[in-house]
Amino acid sequence: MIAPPPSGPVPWDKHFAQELLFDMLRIRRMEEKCAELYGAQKIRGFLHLYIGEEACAVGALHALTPEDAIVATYREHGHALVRGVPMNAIMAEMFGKSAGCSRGRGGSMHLFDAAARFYGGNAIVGGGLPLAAGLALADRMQGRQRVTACVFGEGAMAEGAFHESMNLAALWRLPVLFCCENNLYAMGTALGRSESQTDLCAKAGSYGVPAQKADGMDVVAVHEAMKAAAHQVREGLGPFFLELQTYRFRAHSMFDPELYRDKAEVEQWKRRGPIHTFSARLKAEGKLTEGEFLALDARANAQVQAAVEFAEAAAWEPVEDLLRDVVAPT
Amino acid sequence: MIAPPPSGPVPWDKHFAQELLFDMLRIRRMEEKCAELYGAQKIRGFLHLYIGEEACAVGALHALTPEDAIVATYREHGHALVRGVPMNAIMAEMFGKSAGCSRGRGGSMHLFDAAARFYGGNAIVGGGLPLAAGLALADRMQGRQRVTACVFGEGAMAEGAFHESMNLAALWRLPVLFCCENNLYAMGTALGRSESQTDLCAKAGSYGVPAQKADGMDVVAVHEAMKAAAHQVREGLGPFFLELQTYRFRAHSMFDPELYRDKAEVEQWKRRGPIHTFSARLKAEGKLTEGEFLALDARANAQVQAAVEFAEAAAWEPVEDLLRDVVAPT
Amino acid sequence: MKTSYREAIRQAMREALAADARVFLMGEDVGRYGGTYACSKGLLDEFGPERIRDTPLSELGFVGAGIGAALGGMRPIVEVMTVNFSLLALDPIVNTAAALRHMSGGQFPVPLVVRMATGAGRQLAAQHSHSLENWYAHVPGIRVLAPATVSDARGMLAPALADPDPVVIFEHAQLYNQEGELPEDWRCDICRAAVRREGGDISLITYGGSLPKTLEAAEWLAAEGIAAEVVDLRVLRPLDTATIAATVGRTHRAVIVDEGWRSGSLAAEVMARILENCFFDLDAPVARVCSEEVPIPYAKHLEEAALPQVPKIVAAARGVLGK
Amino acid sequence: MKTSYREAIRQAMREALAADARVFLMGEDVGRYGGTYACSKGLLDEFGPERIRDTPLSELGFVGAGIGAALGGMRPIVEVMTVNFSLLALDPIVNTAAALRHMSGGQFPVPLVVRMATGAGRQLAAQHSHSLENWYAHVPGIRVLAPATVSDARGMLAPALADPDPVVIFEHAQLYNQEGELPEDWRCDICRAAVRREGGDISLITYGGSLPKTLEAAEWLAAEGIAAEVVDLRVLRPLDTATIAATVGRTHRAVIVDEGWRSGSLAAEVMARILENCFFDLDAPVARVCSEEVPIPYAKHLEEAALPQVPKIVAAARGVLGK
Ligand SMILES: Cc1ncc(C[n+]2csc(CCOP(=O)(O)OP(=O)(O)O)c2C)c(N)n1
Ligand SMILES: Cc1ncc(C[n+]2csc(CCOP(=O)(O)OP(=O)(O)O)c2C)c(N)n1
Ligand SMILES: [Mg+2]
Ligand SMILES: [Mg+2]
Repeated sequence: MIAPPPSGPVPWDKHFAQELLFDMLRIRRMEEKCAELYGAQKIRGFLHLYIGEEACAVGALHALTPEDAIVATYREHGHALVRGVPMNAIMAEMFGKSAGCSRGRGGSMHLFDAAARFYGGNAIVGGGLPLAAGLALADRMQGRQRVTACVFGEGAMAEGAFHESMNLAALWRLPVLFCCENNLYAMGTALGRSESQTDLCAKAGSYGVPAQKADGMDVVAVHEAMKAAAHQVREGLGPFFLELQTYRFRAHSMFDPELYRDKAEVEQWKRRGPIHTFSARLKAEGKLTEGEFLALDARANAQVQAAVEFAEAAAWEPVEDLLRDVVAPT
Repeated sequence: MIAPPPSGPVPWDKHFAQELLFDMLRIRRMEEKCAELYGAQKIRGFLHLYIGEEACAVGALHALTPEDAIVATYREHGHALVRGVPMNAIMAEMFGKSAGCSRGRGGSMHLFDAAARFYGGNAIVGGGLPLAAGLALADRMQGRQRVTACVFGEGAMAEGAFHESMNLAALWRLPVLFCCENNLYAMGTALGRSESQTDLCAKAGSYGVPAQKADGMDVVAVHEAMKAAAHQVREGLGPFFLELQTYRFRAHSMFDPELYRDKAEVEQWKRRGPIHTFSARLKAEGKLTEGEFLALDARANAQVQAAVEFAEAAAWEPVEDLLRDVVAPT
Repeated sequence: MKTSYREAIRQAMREALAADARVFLMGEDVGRYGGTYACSKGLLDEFGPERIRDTPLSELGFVGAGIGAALGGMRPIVEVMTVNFSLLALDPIVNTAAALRHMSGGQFPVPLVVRMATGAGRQLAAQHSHSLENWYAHVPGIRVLAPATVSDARGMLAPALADPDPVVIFEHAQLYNQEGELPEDWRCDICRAAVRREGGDISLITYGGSLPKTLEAAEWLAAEGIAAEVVDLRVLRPLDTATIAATVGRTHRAVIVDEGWRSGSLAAEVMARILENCFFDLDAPVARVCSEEVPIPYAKHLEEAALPQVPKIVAAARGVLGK
Repeated sequence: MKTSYREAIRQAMREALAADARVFLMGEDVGRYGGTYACSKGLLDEFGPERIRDTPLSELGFVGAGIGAALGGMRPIVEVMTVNFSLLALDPIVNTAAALRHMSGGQFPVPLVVRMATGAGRQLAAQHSHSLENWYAHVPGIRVLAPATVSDARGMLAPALADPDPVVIFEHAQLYNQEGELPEDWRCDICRAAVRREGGDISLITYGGSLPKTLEAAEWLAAEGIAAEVVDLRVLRPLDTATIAATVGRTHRAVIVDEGWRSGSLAAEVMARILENCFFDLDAPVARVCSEEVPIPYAKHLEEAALPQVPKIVAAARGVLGK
């Protein structure tokens, strides 16, 4: 029942297409390194890899403007990166260094960047949803034509926070783009064992929120859908719900023994992998050569290498500063 | 836009029809007395009158069996009464006496009766919904063919508790009959200002829960709808959502200045009053004479009078027993 | 000028709304209904439905939205009808509002004000009578205020809105009808406790709805020749330990009066601070008068028995004084 | 027999499930995933999906459903992944489970067991590292347990299930991997604190995840010739005041160790009880070692600095002893 790999023409110029491919590679390579660093105990705590889902963040966030806001979850490395949070600052954060984008306070689950309007990094499932409604309310009340994109997993949709936030956003016609990354599992719980209604767009419809699904393994589909959705939201037509159908290739976190799904299922989804399918399409269209691919990949790896070196060399926050930033300094 | 008063034939024998009429009268007379007693400071705290909505409790609860369970709200005098909680015990509760159905601990908002499987009396909006799912789960796990009826207002549907409970009940096919008394207002908030989707049955549908609306001012419509719904739930077809469209004639509570609705609107709805419209229909069909009506009303009033006397005469709980029933005695 | 506590709150909100376009009020029935406790009556007409914003019954949702709006540059006043319902909104308050500045390395302060009614005494029974002030006072990253006087009701909102961090204001439901003299200068220092009555024999330390009872107890004690000093904590987080230590340093004896349930109460924290800071000043064990450990019952005589009352405070003071 | 804390919990659950058809386990990922902390691994195969019931992400809903199921005659064990997420379920726990017996005049006891992980120490940062035990211990109508040993992990569940009232069990996330000797008789009296080490110079009073640290501190102190008595509170509500008073009566000095944030901590309550009951026994102010008042940071060195640690406990004890 798993669809064939994404295929078909890419409606973008070579430059833009390669930019998106490069972002997917940056995420992939960074996270592969993170997994390694976790093994080496350089990174600790919970680490939730996004590997396999890169097309979602890359396709979606490239459809936004710098004035827009992003609210994400604990599986947000990719979103932070695409949004322009420097890889050095992300890596330093995972190392717990003060050069980290959250000064070492947050770690993998709590990446933040005010300049990028990147509002985290929420580790309470569903926690970002009301926040996004509020950010959008602030924009509306201040007459700013901005979009707040709220990224969350399909598991979050069972939470009361989803219900209350969808209703508020729809009732007040707030410019929120609800962006559900449906990777079919919430930890070990398959969608059908968490939702009585597994058509997620139908759920959104019950708030009167227009909804659409897109193939989350296809960066083209994601980007086009997100562009249209963001346009509508920006024009003041109220919130929009976008379901990105995707799959995580790795375990939920580094502690997950993956008892709940078949290896075969994972392998099948890997055939739909966003990086190799997109590369193949670009090559087929002459928008990418193998040499270019290797160069992009090398650049991504070089960034990762540099980020690791940066993080290694970065200073630890002095212990005396433990209580810094609990409240404003007096 | 308000529909014409309920009319048409009553498909019941005279005896049953008069029984339901009598129950509506008992609620009405009891509550009118409660309002008076509130003025006299015999009853204190919050008092939420059900006047105008009697057809809902009466029609619905007569469709259940003694083995079924009821979970209600703070506006539950009527449900308690119809369910068989003695009026004396209800009145004593409102007086705060130890002969009260909750030993004076609960008051108007917290009527309980284990024998009647009447689980309150919840004053947290939406608080009863997960409870009902759990009661139904217990029945299912113990192989009992019972229905748990959960009564709540339309205002509760915006709460996360509604969302989570509907999903749980549907996902697990629990025998819960969700019974929404849509009286158009939650305190001062009209439905359209609290829900982006005001078709409540459509909301229920998004959980895959079958739903139906009925005229909550018409005891016949309520009863027939509830009977069908309860049958389906009892047969193991999973939860059901019933919307009873009704109206409260009085203020939300005794503190409400009613700034949010027109007197004219209230007057129009009063024309749809469940007691006089039902009486008129019965009379038209020869199932009720004016004399019979007066006799029923007199009996209801006599019950109320007796209940007040009982409550007046009842003893106060000794102050030394303050800490009784916090936990099991050791 | 004589004013009610409710009116003082309304004036404070009106002033804030008029002074700063970023300020808005949001909550259940704050608009057309006029507020459950009528605090916002009239404000809808004056400021319109965008700024006096009725919400659906969605405590988690609209408190969370308040946090988002604060992040987006607004200065929301979010009214949660009562602390009882705030149980539904604790996740955003604790996990987001209180933690975000720190968790983001200082990038995202949350200038949010949450107002809620608290306390018992109106026969509203077990689900409407909580005093959970100590829960909130336990949480780093927020400031917790409890106006007990008309003046503080008037004066606390402005500095709370000026605070770049989340502030939770507890208004005791029993105080709304209280009338009092509103001084010319009602400005309030939201860092300091206030000594409401001076006296050298014993310190009675309290806050919120228990202040009037404690002041009355001090009167009773005065009639017995006992000079009680009454301290209104007023700022429940961060606690003003200096003022607590100073009064105990003067009187050497103390009773804490707190409507919270006894175990795990704010009174316990005050006692712990006295034990830490004033052990050698103490002439006697410190006593506390708290609520009995029972979900507050409806019946008037039971409810009264469950709560701190003047005679209990007087008796506790006598006990501490060995009388 | 050597067992891990995790295995002890699993055994206790398996035994309860086998012994009583009314018992079932419900929570997020308790089934196919095997439990976030692997406590329920294998139980799904043994007892099937009706009794090892995976829930959607709906803390409020499934905790509330647990209450309903308890009322309906079942004996649910509801697992909330961690205390952090229990913020979403406080309304049903406090407003219904804890209050229902009283509010209904004794008609509706709620025989529910809620298990949750608590505490920091694994670099999980501000939203996954709370210790809110004192919030729960503040609430009348529930019993609060904190197993700190393999034996208590094994022994507390059965009496908790036998309790006709709601019981909340806090399992410290740092303890799951702890190995220990499981005694033949692991039965546990869920009314009493336990003295884990005897000593006459000072009482170190603690619970949960801080017990191992406190025992280690006692070792250090022993090396300095100081005999510390270590009390494991174990039952956080109702607190066993008698055991607290007895140890302080013996040693005249105390340090409380509690991973909760300092202000409003359970440590404060213990101090208040000591002040109320043992004032004249005390030779020195009581000290407490708690978490710093900060949302727990991710970086290891910062997290460690935020939490109670052996050297801090030792230093506090020395301070109380004037050394
Ligand atoms: C309120 C809450 N409950 C439980 C958890 C534990 N938890 C973390 S991630 C997760 C699964 C979430 O699944 P989904 O929303 O689908 O996102 P995904 O991880 O698949 O990206 C769970 C249960 C949590 N962090 N917050
Ligand atoms: C969680 C919660 N929020 C707010 C309140 C205050 N309140 C009590 S009744 C009510 C209105 C509820 O409306 P609805 O559900 O439509 O029931 P109705 O009163 O109309 O019968 C409100 C807001 C409450 N009791 N609980
Ligand atoms: Mg998922
Ligand atoms: Mg209503």
